[in-house]
Amino acid sequence: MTNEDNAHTLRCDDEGPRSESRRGFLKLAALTGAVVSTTGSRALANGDIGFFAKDLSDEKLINMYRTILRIRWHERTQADQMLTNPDYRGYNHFYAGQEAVATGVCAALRNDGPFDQIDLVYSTHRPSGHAIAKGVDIPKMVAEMDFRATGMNGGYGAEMHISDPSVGFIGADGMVGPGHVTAAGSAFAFRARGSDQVSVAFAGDGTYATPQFHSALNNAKLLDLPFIYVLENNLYHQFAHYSYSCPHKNIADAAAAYGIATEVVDGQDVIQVYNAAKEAVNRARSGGGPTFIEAKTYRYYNHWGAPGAKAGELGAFGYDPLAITSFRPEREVRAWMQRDPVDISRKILVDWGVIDDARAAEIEEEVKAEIASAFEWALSQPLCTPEDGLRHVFAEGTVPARQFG
Amino acid sequence: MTNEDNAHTLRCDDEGPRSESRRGFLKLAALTGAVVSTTGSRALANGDIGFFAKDLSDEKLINMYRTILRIRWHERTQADQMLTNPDYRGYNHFYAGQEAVATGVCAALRNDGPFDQIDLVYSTHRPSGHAIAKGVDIPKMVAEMDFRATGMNGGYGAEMHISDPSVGFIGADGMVGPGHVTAAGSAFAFRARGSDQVSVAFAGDGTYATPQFHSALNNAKLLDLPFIYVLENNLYHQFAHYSYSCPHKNIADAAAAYGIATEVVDGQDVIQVYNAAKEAVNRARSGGGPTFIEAKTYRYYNHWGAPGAKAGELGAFGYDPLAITSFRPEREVRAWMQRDPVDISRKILVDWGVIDDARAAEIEEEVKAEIASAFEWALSQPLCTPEDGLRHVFAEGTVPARQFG
Amino acid sequence: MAQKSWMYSVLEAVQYEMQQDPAMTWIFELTPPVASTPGKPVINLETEFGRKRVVNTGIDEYWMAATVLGASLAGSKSATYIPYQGALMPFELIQNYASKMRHKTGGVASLPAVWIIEMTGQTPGFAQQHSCYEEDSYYMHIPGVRTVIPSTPYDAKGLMHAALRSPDPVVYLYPAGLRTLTGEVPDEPYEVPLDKAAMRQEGSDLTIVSSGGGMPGVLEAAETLTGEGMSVEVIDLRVLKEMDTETLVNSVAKTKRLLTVDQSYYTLGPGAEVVARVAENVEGARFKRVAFPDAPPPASPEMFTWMRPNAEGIAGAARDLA
Amino acid sequence: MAQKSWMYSVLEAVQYEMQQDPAMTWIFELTPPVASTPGKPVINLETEFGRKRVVNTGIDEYWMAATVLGASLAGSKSATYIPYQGALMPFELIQNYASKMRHKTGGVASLPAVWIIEMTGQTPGFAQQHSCYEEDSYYMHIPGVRTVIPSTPYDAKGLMHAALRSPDPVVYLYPAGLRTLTGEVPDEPYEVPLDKAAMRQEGSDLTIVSSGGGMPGVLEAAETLTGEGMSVEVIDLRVLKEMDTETLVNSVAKTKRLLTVDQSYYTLGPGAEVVARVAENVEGARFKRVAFPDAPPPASPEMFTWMRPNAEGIAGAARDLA
Ligand SMILES: Cc1ncc(C[n+]2csc(CCOP(=O)(O)OP(=O)(O)O)c2C)c(N)n1
Ligand SMILES: Cc1ncc(C[n+]2csc(CCOP(=O)(O)OP(=O)(O)O)c2C)c(N)n1
Ligand SMILES: [Mg+2]
Ligand SMILES: [Mg+2]
Repeated sequence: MTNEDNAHTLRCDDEGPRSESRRGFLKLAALTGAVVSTTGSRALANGDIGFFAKDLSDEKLINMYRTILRIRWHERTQADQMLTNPDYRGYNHFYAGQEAVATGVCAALRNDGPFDQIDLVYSTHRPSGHAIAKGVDIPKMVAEMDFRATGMNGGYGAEMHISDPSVGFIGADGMVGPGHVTAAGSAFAFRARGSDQVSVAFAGDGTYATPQFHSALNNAKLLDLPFIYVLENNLYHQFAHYSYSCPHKNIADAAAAYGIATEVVDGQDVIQVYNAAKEAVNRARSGGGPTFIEAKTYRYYNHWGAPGAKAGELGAFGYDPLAITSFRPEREVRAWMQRDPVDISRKILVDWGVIDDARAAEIEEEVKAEIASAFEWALSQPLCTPEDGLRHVFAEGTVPARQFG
Repeated sequence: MTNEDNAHTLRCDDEGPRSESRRGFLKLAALTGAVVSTTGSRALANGDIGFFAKDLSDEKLINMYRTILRIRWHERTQADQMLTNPDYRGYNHFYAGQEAVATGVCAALRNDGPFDQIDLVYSTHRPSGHAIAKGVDIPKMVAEMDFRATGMNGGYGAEMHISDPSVGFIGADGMVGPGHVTAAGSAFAFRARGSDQVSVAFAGDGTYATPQFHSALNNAKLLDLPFIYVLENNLYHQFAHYSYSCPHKNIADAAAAYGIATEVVDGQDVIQVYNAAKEAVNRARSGGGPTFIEAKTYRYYNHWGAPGAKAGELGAFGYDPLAITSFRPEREVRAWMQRDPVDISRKILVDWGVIDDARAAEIEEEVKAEIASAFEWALSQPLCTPEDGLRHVFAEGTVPARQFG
Repeated sequence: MAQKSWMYSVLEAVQYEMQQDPAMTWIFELTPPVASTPGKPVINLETEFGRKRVVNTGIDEYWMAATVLGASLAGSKSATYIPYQGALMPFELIQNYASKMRHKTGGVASLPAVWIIEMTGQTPGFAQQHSCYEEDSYYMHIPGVRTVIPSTPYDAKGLMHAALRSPDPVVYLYPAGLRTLTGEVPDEPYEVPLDKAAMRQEGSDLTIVSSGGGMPGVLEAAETLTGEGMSVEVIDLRVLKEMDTETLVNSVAKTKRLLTVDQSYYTLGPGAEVVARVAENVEGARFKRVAFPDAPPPASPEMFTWMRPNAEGIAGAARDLA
Repeated sequence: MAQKSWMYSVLEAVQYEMQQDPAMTWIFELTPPVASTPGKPVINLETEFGRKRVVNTGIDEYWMAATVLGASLAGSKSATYIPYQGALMPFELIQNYASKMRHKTGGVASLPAVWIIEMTGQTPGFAQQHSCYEEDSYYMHIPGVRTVIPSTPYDAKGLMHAALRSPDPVVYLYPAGLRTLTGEVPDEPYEVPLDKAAMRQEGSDLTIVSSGGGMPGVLEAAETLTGEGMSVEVIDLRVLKEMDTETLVNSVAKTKRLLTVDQSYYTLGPGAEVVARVAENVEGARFKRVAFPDAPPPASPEMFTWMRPNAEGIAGAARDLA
């Protein structure tokens, strides 16, 4: 396990050749997606300080764009499977529309290396974007979501429980509540063992109302934990607008009340998200304690599955059959789709001269092919063996069958 | 039960002959115990607005003084019993030092009348002061604390569970957490049935860290409940200073973050507490939602029982045998005892010309006698019948014995 | 009398009680209090009784349960529908606070509280956290709270009326897997008692005892076994606390064979208590339990459906025992 | 080897493991990790390992349990001591999240977590919320977590070493009523296995099974009965999950008489599972359970001590059965 020694080997997640400074492009970037507002302790003397994306290599920027596309095309491909392939059994809580948040945050983290040095991510019931951004093996994730024996978790967990500690993806969580406190617990361990690792909890606006919200933030502050709470405010929990359960316009205000550093960012702009995350990671690694990032964002599909969606088209519209008493106005969905994270990230890269439109389109085709072959591989994988359900209860052995008396 | 009709019969808790205005005495009162500070939405244009005590009758003021004395002498008498009477079996979490809080708050409440019109009080593991202030029958309470069959709760509950709904005292609670959310639930019922009743939760500084703190305040705010949270900040939860579990100096700041009206008051001065409580009650009855009152106060005894106390003397000093790694400095205890709620209330009444020193002393003697006879009665009451332990599990009947096979 | 869906039957009872008692409240999180059934008016508690009495809340099941308790202590009958994902969030509140309230106050507390706690539909694929049925055991161990678990729309309505009229707090377990059942359910209010098991089929060779979501498989197995000439007695516990020992003991005194069926874990499932009570009171009987193994439910439908007790497994166990 | 108090025995194991593993953490709320025993150095984990690894926290047992889990998922062995008042506060976290973690991840999660959960001392007078012993059943029903309950200082130390070295999460129940016990406890580290019951006395007429806080009364009753000429076999469960069925079945196959003793409630107490397992496997045996009635513990010492199973009641039940 970890000890004090290796705690001091700080590895830089964005090492590699620095490209020229991109300060000249700042104005353009600001136009494409400015920070919505900032609260709490963040006070930048000028627009440059804290614009950490200025130092990113072309390679890294292109990787971020690629990650956004991977998430998007995983979603669209899976939605099409659900809508057109009667043999497909997987399901998802679609993340499309929110891609820039997972991508921007995870780009600021340490995602490979020994387990006792990488940063950890705790995800939610809507995990596919976080998982891809953290670097899980996509074909194995796709196989897991279709309950295959060779899936990332052997078919035991499926969508709401996908996990891959080898890249620091502690995993999805079907419950709303336990995860964020537990994530703070990992941060506690880092501090106790003198490691510079960081623990990140992704969470939705629905988590604000949970009692564990208080526990996580209060203790993170009291113990100054290297903990980053990324609240993706997509306005709805299930079918209810967040104003049903939260008296704040910016949920970050709730975190600021604890004396925690907060940022409210445009969750559609991966660069803004990256900047906020990088600042938070720097703070955490240097012993400066927790940060709360609220990303204003939106999901293009309904809460669960693909109702209202059409094969080959992005997004779901109209009445959600699960909603009954309330649902999202179609115009709201369309208004948000105008500020699409894929478009925004592509425009920034083109504007910054990192790629041109042709290369951008090429990359998108590469990603589509990659995802298509991931599904092809995954959907040809073997199904699980019934008796294996009795394994993995404890580290060793199996439990007895009881269903036959 | 309650219906919309009787909800509109607003009863005034302090009716009776008004004594002359006491504005002339304001300055004196301010000297004896000024508001420590105020936060949140409380903004008084001048010192008179909100000084509700100006309108109290002499009778009511004397009753408040008497209540403080009753609590004090109940505590001292019980401590002496614990220290000198080997047959005495009761125990207590002593409230001495905090009397002005319970007294000031309950003086602003409706404490008699039909159950569907009185205000409710939820208490803690330190309940005797709240119970007396809310108006429970003291001899029966004393009997309950010594496990007598004719005690207030038939000997079933004892100190940590005393309860008397007939005066709106929902009761003590041995747990730290469930009570305050449940108290907000009563407020929810009042609002739902159109009643103008108010629900009050007393709580310690220890409750801040509980997950239920968030639940209670968030939902009270969201639903604008007629709910008053009275946090008695006596600096310690068990043996730990509250700064171990709370990043705020004023815990009221945490409530203000939800947009809840807050008051921070000197908990040693019953008049200041009354003023804050009266304002909160007015707000709640008129549909203005919740209030959070933080009373700065101190307990004169250790967390539990009478270790460190001497018969016939007030307070406990020195090392608490239960504490082990931390305990309260004796100088801190003595410093707080300089601002004793009994002294402060007596001085105010004398300064205001309500009573003179002789009458004050007389009242104290009356109370001592009353408490002495309460103990005398209670300690001669019958013990419980073993088999009765099988009753009151459900509304009717008994459960079977199982301890004999 | 009409064919009614499960949810309609339940909400019909709730609607009636809320009409009778203008103080009664209802709190929900995900499941709107709305139901329809062919030929009957739609029930929508939220629109009928308004948002002061019927509240849609955030993700805080502890608060939901506490609010119902607080309302009941204030004299207002109150109920909440807690979705299965949050089934154990309010556990401590019910277990250590609400359930002891009457006893600790020496009987003076007012407690007309009903917590409807959903159990999952055990949808294959949903896995671990979204497929557990285990809460029956937890709630059943608690003294001071009546715990019931209907298995038919008729009982669902009658137990709901009884729960809402009871002065005792009631945990009303709602097996979501049975939501698709329909049945003949009277329009008028009626009560199903909070302390009686239901004899679903009489027989003399073997007693099978189950409850809630376990019943469809048991009834199917009983049909098969009856077809094979076995005389099977089937008991639906219906009430977990206080368990109707008499019905169980009388049955096994006759059949001398007891098979229990739990959709939840083997260790300390309700079947353990059934076997133990009967074993204490009937000599010379033989016993067997069918249950979900002591493992969380996995996502893979292959693993999960194999692990879940079904009619075939139940019938096999019955044949072994008889 | 020396006479050691219970708490000293436990902390000796914790101290050793914390010395071995500099990443290991300890979280406490009310009970400082301090113990002394005559002739041995005082153990104080807080001063020895510092406040980064040993944390005194606010009243939030859910957080305590979650933090231990989070630390273990991050690869750090971690333990916490949860006082009995908060025994069920973290229940949902352990039941629905931690216990399913290994299974839901297909075995990849790291889980060296130990939750020491205190059970009350059942002090007469403390009543309902402060006298419950009931958590054994709740934790025992959970799959994926090993639940143990020592009844001697020797086992307390050995089970603590085993728990801290186990890759599986462990709920370590700590019966506070036994805190006053002392015993011969080796200074060296040793393990008591996490899956074996302890045979405390061999006999052929009757088997008595209990655990934790129930053991002193059982041993006293066994002594009385032995004095009367009865040959009593006494089994201390020691491990509730996974229960050591073999030891139980072998014993009752021999004695044909089983008496279980629970300090917690009758319905679904651990004794129910013991009876059920044996009844499924041993024919022609007779069974009886002694337990706390299905009522919260009242404050009055007269009521409470009458309701709590004691040596006399146990011996009486044994005589009836034999
Ligand atoms: C404790 C608990 N209660 C209820 C649920 C059911 N549930 C699943 S997701 C969800 C909404 C979450 O909303 P939010 O946090 O905003 O995330 P989003 O779905 O918008 O990504 C709810 C209520 C749950 N999973 N856990
Ligand atoms: C859930 C829970 N955890 C722990 C305890 C043990 N406990 C009883 S009182 C107390 C301290 C409470 O402190 P505070 O709220 O400040 O009230 P005070 O004692 O100062 O009046 C604690 C930790 C408890 N009763 N409930
Ligand atoms: Mg959301
Ligand atoms: Mg305090």
